[in-house]
Amino acid sequence: MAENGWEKEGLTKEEYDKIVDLLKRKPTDTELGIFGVMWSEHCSYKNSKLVLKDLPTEGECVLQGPGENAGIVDIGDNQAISFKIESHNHPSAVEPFQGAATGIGGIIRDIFTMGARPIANLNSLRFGNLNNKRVQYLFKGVVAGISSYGNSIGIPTVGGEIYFDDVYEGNPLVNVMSVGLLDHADIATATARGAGNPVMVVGAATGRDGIKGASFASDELTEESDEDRPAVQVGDPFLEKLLLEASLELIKSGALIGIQDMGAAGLTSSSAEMASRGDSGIEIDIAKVPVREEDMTSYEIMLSESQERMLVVPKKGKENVVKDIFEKWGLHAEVIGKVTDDGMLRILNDGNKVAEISASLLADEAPEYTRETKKPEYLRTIKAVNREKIKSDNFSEDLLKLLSSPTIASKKWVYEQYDHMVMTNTVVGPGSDAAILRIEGKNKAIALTTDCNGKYCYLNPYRGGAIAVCEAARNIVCSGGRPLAITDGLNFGNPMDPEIYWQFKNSVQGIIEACQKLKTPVIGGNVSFYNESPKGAIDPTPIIGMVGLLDSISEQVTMDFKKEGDLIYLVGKNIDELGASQYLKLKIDKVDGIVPQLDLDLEKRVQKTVRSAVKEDVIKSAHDCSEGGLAVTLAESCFENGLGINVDIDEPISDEALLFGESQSRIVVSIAPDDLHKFEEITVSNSVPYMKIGTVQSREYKFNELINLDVGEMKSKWEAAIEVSL
Amino acid sequence: MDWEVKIETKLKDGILDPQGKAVKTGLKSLGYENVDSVFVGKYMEIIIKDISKKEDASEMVEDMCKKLLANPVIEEYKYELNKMEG
Amino acid sequence: MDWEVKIETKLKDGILDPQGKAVKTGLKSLGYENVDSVFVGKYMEIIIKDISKKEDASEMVEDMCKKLLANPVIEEYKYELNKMEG
Amino acid sequence: MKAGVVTFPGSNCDHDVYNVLSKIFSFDTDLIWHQKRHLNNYDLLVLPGGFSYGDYLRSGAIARFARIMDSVIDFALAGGLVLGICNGFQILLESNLLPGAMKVNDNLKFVCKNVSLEVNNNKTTFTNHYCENEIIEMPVAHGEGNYYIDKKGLNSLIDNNQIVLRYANQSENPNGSVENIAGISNNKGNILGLMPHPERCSEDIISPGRRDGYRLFSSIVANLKAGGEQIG
Ligand SMILES: Nc1ncnc2c1ncn2[C@@H]1O[C@H](COP(=O)(O)OP(=O)(O)O)[C@@H](O)[C@H]1O
Ligand SMILES: [Mg+2]
Repeated sequence: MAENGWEKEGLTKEEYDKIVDLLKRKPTDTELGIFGVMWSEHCSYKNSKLVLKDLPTEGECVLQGPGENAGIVDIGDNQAISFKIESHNHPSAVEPFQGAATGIGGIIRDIFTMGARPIANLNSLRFGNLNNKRVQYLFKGVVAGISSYGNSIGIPTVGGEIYFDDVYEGNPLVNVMSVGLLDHADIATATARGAGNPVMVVGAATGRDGIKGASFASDELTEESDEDRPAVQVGDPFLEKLLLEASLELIKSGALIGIQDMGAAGLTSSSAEMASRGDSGIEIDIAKVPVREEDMTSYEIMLSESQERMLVVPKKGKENVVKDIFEKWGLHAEVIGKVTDDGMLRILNDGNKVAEISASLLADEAPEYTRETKKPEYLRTIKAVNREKIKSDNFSEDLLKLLSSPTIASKKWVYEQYDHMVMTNTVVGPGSDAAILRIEGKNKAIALTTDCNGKYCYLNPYRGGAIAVCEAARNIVCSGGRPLAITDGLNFGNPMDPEIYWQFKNSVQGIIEACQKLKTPVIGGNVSFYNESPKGAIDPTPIIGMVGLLDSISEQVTMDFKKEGDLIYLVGKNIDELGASQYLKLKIDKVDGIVPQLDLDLEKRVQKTVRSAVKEDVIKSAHDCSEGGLAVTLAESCFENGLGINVDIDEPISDEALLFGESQSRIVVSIAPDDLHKFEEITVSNSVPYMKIGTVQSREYKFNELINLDVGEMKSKWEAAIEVSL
Repeated sequence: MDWEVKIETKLKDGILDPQGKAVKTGLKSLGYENVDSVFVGKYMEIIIKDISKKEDASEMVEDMCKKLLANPVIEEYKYELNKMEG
Repeated sequence: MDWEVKIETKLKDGILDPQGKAVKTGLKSLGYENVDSVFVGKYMEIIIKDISKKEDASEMVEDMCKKLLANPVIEEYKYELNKMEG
Repeated sequence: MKAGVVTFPGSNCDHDVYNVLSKIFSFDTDLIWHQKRHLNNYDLLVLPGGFSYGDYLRSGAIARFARIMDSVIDFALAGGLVLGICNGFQILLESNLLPGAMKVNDNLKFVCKNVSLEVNNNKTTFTNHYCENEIIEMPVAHGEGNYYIDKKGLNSLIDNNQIVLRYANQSENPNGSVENIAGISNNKGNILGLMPHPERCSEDIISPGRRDGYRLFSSIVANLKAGGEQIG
């Protein structure tokens, strides 16, 4: 073996020594490659495990927490929802179309291997400034990739979010969440059990593509990353659609012990993980693996990340059941080995042993590091923004500018490229606070959202993490749902940097705190480190994907005002704060200052109030305040039906903060005049601050004496903004 | 001088070509058993005006291919450049 | 005998080519002012095995193009057939 | 009433239309696997939306040669009712059961949204629950819906009143199709191909207030119940 062979595999000298120590001998090349990917950050979570341990993962509704391909929550009637979020940042930075497309492919496989039929996808994206040509290329490519793969496979893309900020210029974020529906009886696991049971590989043939993608994801992007060709894969949504149907049919057949998709680190991680979960061993002969290219080495076959493949362990004697089902869908299934009882992952090449490692050693014994933390320097200098610098003399113009800033502007240009209606369950598609899907044949529905404001997390990681959870829950509540559980997509820079690790730890702490308060456990997630480019690290971006339940579809609420004369209320309170707001970005081209306060008790009461009002059927629209503040929230509620507002608020805070401050825990609702007393009773009984702020009127947007605009004009600016910048 | 350029792009070796695979399956199911492999790429015809030297035209085409017409991360390209008849 | 076939398809003359139009706009915006027209079609490479006579291979390719590879309502095709070495 | 929905590998609206036919209109409905050779007796065949064979090469091109298609073509030529939605429409074009061809959308982008349509011919089996020239709304979701036909073909479509649905105007046209064409029938009127998705707007819950797709299916049902050949 070459000197320093471990470096090539992304391992440190210490890790190499540990391997020699555990094996009690030197590893072969293939074995070292296997350790390299299995102990990579992407597969082993070696730098994050100890921090993630504290996430609350239990709750009444949780049927499957972290540890499997995806978590599962109960939604009653013996039905359940499986969901998870996954990042595909680095592949998308190099090849946006295929990077994003294969990201969708990967997360969908995670869902259907749980036995669930994927019924919706969401995508959470971050790009640099849209004026930059390369950013435009990345943005268009990513959207086209998601559109191409998601539409073709026939799963609606129903929601998501997009932010544009310089910090993501060299390292965009592409996180995709998939959501599936299943019956309790069909829950499948990725476990290999029962010595003698066959191990089969199904789906695509194995090629040289994507070799070592897992280690690629665990590295910083450099100028040379464009040269990382082998790590780029082309997805085949058509094949995946067949794989999906065949796999679900197989799971229903009863012939199955376990099933696992081959994602990062392909055959290596799938076999080691399946064996380790079942306290078993697996022996495979790679000469039996169908390949696409000639002369592939055992190293290449074990580490290939060719897409659209799965590892399947059926009951002995049921090999033909598997073959027949896959045959029907035009796919191949091949026996490549068997389950053993010695706990070893044994790799043969045409009968000759090339690797033999304890499966649990690979899957569970990876090193765990507590990284050094240090409070970032930049946080020491953060102070309240100088109000004098950001005084405005034309609020109408400010509002129009905010509405046409890409981060706040309508994302229609994006989501009209996504089929958000296929499967005919989409009750509320993209464009609202949370998407709503009916559960076919039942009266209930689910609500889905993703949220995270990276700037908040940069300026205050702890509070930013907590706010992401609260906002997600608020979006679910605004749509009429009850928050159930979350999945987290944690995107950060290099964990070896103590300041980054501090951001990471604190963000997670914030998430933990909020999840405990709101009783929304974490049922799975993803960590993506090393999101850096030569210009530096991204903002810490812990994206929260949340699923909520509507007991009855009739409880659904949308954000748009419905009728002239309806009363507009604000639940929650306005605070004199402008820190971290998009308004600052507009005025001083920098998001700075003190992140909005968060009072988790108040947050909880605000949400509870709106939920009770929904239950009592007094709410006609609900929309939470987020980027752009109250003025933007009200505008967004006007657009769908082309209605206007007459709002008059007397608050002892600055006009700027009243209009554009991003105070948390605020929800704007509209109600019919007749329901006034009923509504106020509910707010009072929940002892929540609230105020009547105005009425819905036609076309004209009037906010105090500060803003007076035509809704049509506002809407067309808001709708066109993204397309205009391209 | 005007030039006619014909450009062919295809996926680099080793990169999965789902289109080619599907077309191959299609041809086989139509009974063309002798078909052994299929690759699908793009074909482009471009007419370029008013460039006097072939080298200049050629350099321009190289440039266009790299920048826009092919995706250098996954595709390779070939082209043919011909002077157009008056 | 094995054969390598290279096929090019494109939209017939007079049929508006949305891809060509987009590529042309793209090239112009990159500053390639001399670009006069662009057509975008498909390029395919097919390997056919075990056919002894060129005419037979050629007939087969004609057939495949008409039936599947090109849509005769809107597309035209051209191909080149070469014997493969060893 | 018996209906068959053909499932090709890559079809993805097959269940959507199956649900509408069987649950809302009480059709005795089969999903027909593409590898079958023979058809049972059906009153209606549907070629559903989706990406058959990935829509690689050209949409509908490979599906046209699926084993079941010979029977579908026989059924159609014998006057059986055939409805092709989106990808199904593309397959009908590739099979020459309907004239013309499909190109990629003008702006090269996939488009999913509601569009306004004008019912250009309400005398077909598929459309006689609409009023003449009524403006209706249906979702579209496609990347290749840019219908093309040459001048001669177009004139013949017009002369025979085969243009059944049009995008209501140029700005509603999502793909650049000739004459804003959204759906056409054959001369006999027993085959309809359309890009919009009637199955996505047949239920109140997912399409509040506007169930304009419902009436396309209810037209078919009424005609079948009335019996006989209701050919416009
Ligand atoms: N990438 C995307 N894909 C699909 N829908 C999106 C995407 N980005 C934004 N949307 C939709 O646009 C709407 C507004 O998004 P956002 O401003 O993030 O909402 P909020 O602030 O309420 O969380 C949401 O309905 C969201 O689902
Ligand atoms: Mg919201």
